[in-house]
Amino acid sequence: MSAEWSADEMMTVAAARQLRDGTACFVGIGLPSTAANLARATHAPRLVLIYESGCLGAKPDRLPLSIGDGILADTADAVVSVPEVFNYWLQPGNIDVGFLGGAQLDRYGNINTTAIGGDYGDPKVRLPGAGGAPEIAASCREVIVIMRQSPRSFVERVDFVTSFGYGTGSGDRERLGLRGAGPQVVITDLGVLRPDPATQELVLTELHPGATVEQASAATGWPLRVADDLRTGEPPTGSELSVLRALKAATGGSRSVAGA
Amino acid sequence: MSAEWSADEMMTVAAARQLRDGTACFVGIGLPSTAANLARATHAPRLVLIYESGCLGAKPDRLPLSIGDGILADTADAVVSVPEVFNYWLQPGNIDVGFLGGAQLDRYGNINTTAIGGDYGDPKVRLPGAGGAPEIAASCREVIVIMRQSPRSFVERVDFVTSFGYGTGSGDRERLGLRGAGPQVVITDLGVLRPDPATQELVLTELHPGATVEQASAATGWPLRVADDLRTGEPPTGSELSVLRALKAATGGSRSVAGA
Amino acid sequence: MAEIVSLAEGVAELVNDGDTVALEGFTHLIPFAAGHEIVRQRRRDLELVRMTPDVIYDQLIGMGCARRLVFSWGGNPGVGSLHRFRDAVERGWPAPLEIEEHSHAGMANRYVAGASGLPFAVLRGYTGTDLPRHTDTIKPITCPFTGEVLTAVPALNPDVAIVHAQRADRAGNVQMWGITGVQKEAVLAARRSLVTVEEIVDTLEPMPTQVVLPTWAVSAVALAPGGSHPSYAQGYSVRDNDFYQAWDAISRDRDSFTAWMHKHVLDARRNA
Amino acid sequence: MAEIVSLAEGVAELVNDGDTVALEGFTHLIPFAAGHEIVRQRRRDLELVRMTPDVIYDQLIGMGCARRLVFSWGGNPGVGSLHRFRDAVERGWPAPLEIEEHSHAGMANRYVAGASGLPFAVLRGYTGTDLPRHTDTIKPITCPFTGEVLTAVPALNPDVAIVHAQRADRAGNVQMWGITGVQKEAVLAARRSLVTVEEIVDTLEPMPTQVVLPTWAVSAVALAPGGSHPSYAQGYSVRDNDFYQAWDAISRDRDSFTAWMHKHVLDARRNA
Repeated sequence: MSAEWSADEMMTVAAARQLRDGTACFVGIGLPSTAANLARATHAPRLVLIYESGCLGAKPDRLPLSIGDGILADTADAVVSVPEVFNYWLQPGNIDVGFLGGAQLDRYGNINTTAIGGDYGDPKVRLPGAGGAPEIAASCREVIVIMRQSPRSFVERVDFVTSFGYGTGSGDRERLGLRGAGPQVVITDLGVLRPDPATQELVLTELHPGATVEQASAATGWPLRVADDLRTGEPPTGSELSVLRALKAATGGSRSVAGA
Repeated sequence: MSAEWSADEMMTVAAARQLRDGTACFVGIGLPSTAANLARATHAPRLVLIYESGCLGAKPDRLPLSIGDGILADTADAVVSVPEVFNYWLQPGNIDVGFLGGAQLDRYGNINTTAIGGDYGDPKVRLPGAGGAPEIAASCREVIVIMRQSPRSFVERVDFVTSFGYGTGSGDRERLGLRGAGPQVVITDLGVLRPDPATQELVLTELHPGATVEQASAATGWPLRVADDLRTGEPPTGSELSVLRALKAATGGSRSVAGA
Repeated sequence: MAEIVSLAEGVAELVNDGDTVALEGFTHLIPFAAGHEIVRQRRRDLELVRMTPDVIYDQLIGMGCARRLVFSWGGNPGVGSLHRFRDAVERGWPAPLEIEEHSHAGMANRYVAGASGLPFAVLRGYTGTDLPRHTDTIKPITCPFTGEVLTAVPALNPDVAIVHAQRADRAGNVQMWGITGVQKEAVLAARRSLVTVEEIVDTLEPMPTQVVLPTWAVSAVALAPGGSHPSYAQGYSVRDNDFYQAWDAISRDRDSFTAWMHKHVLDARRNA
Repeated sequence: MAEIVSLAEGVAELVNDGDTVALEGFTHLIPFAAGHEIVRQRRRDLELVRMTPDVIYDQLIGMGCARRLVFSWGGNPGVGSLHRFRDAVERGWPAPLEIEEHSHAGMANRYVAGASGLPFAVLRGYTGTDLPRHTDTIKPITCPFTGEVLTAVPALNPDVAIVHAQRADRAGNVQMWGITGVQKEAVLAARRSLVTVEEIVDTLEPMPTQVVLPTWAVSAVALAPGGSHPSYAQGYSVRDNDFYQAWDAISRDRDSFTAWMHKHVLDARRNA
C-alpha cells in the first residue's frame, strides 16, 4: 500500500468507478453512500442517488450523516414515502444498481447482516438485521457489494442469508424468479471479485495497487479462485482523492460504517 | 308544493339536514354535493367533505363544477392521490357517511348506475357505470341516497346492482362481510324512506310538506309501505333557501345531475 | 431520461395501432391535446384505459380509434351521458366497442399494482355487486393469515400512458400539482409514457401538493400549452364549463360530432 | 377530532401496559420525547413496533418496557450496534426480548395494509432469504390471474402509533414535511394515535413535500418542542450527531446506561 492513500480510500474509489453516469443507484449508508457521492462528484454527475428514506435524485454536497439526513430531502428531485420508494421505485425493477455492504459475504455472494454464531434464537452476535437489503438485492438490475475483506467476513457459507446473492450457485436466482442479475461485482479493501459466469462463484479478478493474491487468499474464508486475466487496478487519482477527502471533511469528520 | 320553493330544493334541504356537524362525508357530484355544501354552510360548519378526486376536508364557497374542481384542492385540508383516498380513507371505514345518487333504486336500497334494459352486453340505456359508488356503499359507516322518485327510477329490482344496499333483505350485508350499515335513509323529491329494521325494505317514513302518500306510492315501482308514524317534514327555512340559492348563484347557474 | 419532443413526434413514436393506451387525469389535467393528436394520426384498434372516460374518450371512440375500453365511470361530468360512448356500446357505431368495467377503487388499485411490479392488487371491493358476473378480471382471494376472502384485480400495465402536467424542466423532470389523481401510478405502470406540459422551465419551483416524476421515469415530454382544455391546469387555466355543456349537443348527433371533429381537430392543429 | 393535551396526559391516556405501540419516524422526526415519557410512566410488557429501532428503542428496551420487538433494522444509524437491544437478545437483560423480524419493504407494506383496512399485503420480498424460516408472518400467496407465487405479510394495526411532526393547528390538524417515512401509514393503521409537535400555530402554511393528517384522523396532539432530539425536525433543528456517537459508549455498559437514563429521563422532565 502506498502511504498516500489508505486501503479504505482505494476501496471507495474502486467502488465509485463502477457507477456509470446517468444510472439510478439505490444507496445504503456508510461505504456505499460515500462511494456513490464520490462518483457523482467526479465522473458521474448525472448519477441518480436513491435513498430508502424516500429521497429520489438526492444531490448532497457533503456525505449524509444518515440515510435520512435533511440534506437528502432538501436536494432531491422528489421526496416520497417509504412504502412508495420500495413499492413504486425499487420493486418493479426501476433501479439500475443496488449498492450494499454487509457483515458476512459468502462465495456465492449471499450477504448476512442479521446474526453470527449460535443459532438465530440465541446468536453470538446480533447484527442490525435486514433493512432494505433483501429487496435491493432481489430487485435492482444489478448489485454492487462493498465490504472489507477478512476470514471472518468472507466465509464459505453465511450464517444467515439476509440478502440473496446466487444461493448455492448457478440457476438459483432464476429458479426463485428473481428479476435482478444479482451481485455483479464485490469491491474490497484488497481488490475486486466477480461471479464466474458458469458457476456464479466469486472469483478475484482485480487487485488494488500494492495488494497481493496471497493477501487476498489469506483474507478469504474459502479457497479463493483467481481469474486467469487478473489485473491490477489504477491507484486513486489526485482528483479522486481530493474530492473524497473534501466530501468527508465537509461532513465533519469521517464516519464509521453501520454494523456490528 | 309551495310556489316559494321547488321540489328539488326541498329534497336538497332535507338531505342536508341529515348530515351531522363534525362527521366526515364522502360526496358524489350533483345533488349529494349540493346538499353537503348546503349543510356545511348552515347547521354543520365542521362537516368534513371528502371528494374521490383526493380532496379531504374541502371547503368550497360555491358548488364545485366537477368532482375535481380546483376549488376543492385549493380549500382542502389535504390533497391525496386517488388510490390513497380509496385505500387509506374510504376502505378502512374512516368515513362516517357516504352520499350517493343513482338512476335506479330498488326496495332493498340497491342502486343501479350501470345499464337499463336489454342485457349487460346489449343494454337499452348505457349509464356511466360504477365510479366510486360500490365501495362507498360498502365501506362508509352509513349511506344516504338522494334521488328523484318515479316508477322508472324506484323499481322492484334494479336491472344491475352497481352499489349494494341490502341485497334481497335482512342479513345479506352481514353474510357478505360488509362493514358499513348500508343506506340508512333515502331522500326523494317527495319524502324520506328508511329501511324497516326487521326486513330492510325501504318504507316511507316522512313526506315533504305538500306531498301525499298517493303521490309517493304512484312514484314507486313496488307496493310502497308507509310507516305507522309517518310524519311531515319541515319546509325549507328562509335561511336554508337563501344559502342554497346563493351557493348555486355563485357557481354560475344551476347544474343538472350527472347520469343518463 | 425523457426526450423533449413535439407532440406530433411524441405520439408518432410512442403510440402504435393496437396498443393499450391510458390517458389519465382525474377531471383536472386531462390530456386533450394528446388525444386530439392520436385522432389526427388516425391510430386504430386501441385498447383505451381510463378511470373516467369523459369527453376525451368520447372523441376517440366516436372517431373509431378504439376497439376496447377499460374503465370505471363513463360520463360527461356534471352534464350527463357520453353520447358517442353510448352509441358505440348500444349500437356499435362507428365500430363495436368491447368493454371491461370496474369500480374506481378497482381501477386505482390496478394501476397501483402495475406501478408496483405486482401482477395483482387486493381490495375490499365489488362485494354484492353484479360487476364480477360480467368482468372476469375480478376474482376472490383468501388472506393466508386470517382466511378472510377479499377481492383481487390484475395489474394494469399499459403500453403507453399519457398525462398532462403543469411544468417540466429542460432535463425532462415533470411537476404537477393540485388534484393529481392516478397519474403517477399510470406513468409508472406503463411501458412508455408521454407527458404534455403547459410550460418548460429552467427550474421547478417546489409547490405544495406537488407530484414530481423524475426524468428517468418518463419516456418523452412535449410542450402543449392549453393542452388540457376544456379541463383545466391549476395555476394556468380554469375549466371551460360551457364546453362540457355544449358537448352534449355536439355529440348527440353522429353528423354534428363528425363535423365538429373535422373542423376542430382533424383540420386544425392545436397551439402546440 | 384530535384533543390537544400535554405529553404526560397523552401517554397516560393512550398507552397502556401490554399494548402494541409503534413509534415511527425514519431517521427524521423520531418521537424521543414521547418515548421518554413512556419510560417515565414505567409502561411494561409493550410490544414495540418500528422499522428502525434505533436509540429510542434501545432506551425503552434497556429500561425494561418491552417484551417483544417487531422490526426490520436495529442499529445506531451511522455508528454501529444498539448495545441494549443486543444485550436483551443475546443475554436477556433486563428481560428476554422476543423478536419478530422483517425487511423494510415488508414492514412498510404491513403498515400500508393496516392503514388500508386489509388483513394482509402482497410484495416481491424475502425471496431466497432465511427470514421466512424464522418469521411466521411471512407466507407465500399465489396470484389468481397469473399463478405467480409472491409473498404475503399480515397487516400491522398497533394499539397506539406515536409520531413527531413539525406543526399542528389549534383544531388538531397535523403537518409534517421533509422525510415523512411511514408515519401517515402508522397513524392510520393504529387504533389510537398521539402526535407530538414542535409548534401549535393558528394556520398551517402549505409546504412542499408536506403530509397533512386531518384532526379527525388523530387521537391527540401534544406540544413537545425539541421532541425529536437527538434526531431532527426539518426547519426546526439539526441532527445531534455527537449524541448518536456518544450513545455508543453510554449504552455499552449496563450501569452507565442506567445512570444516564435516571439522570436525563427519569429525574428530568423534557421542556414539554
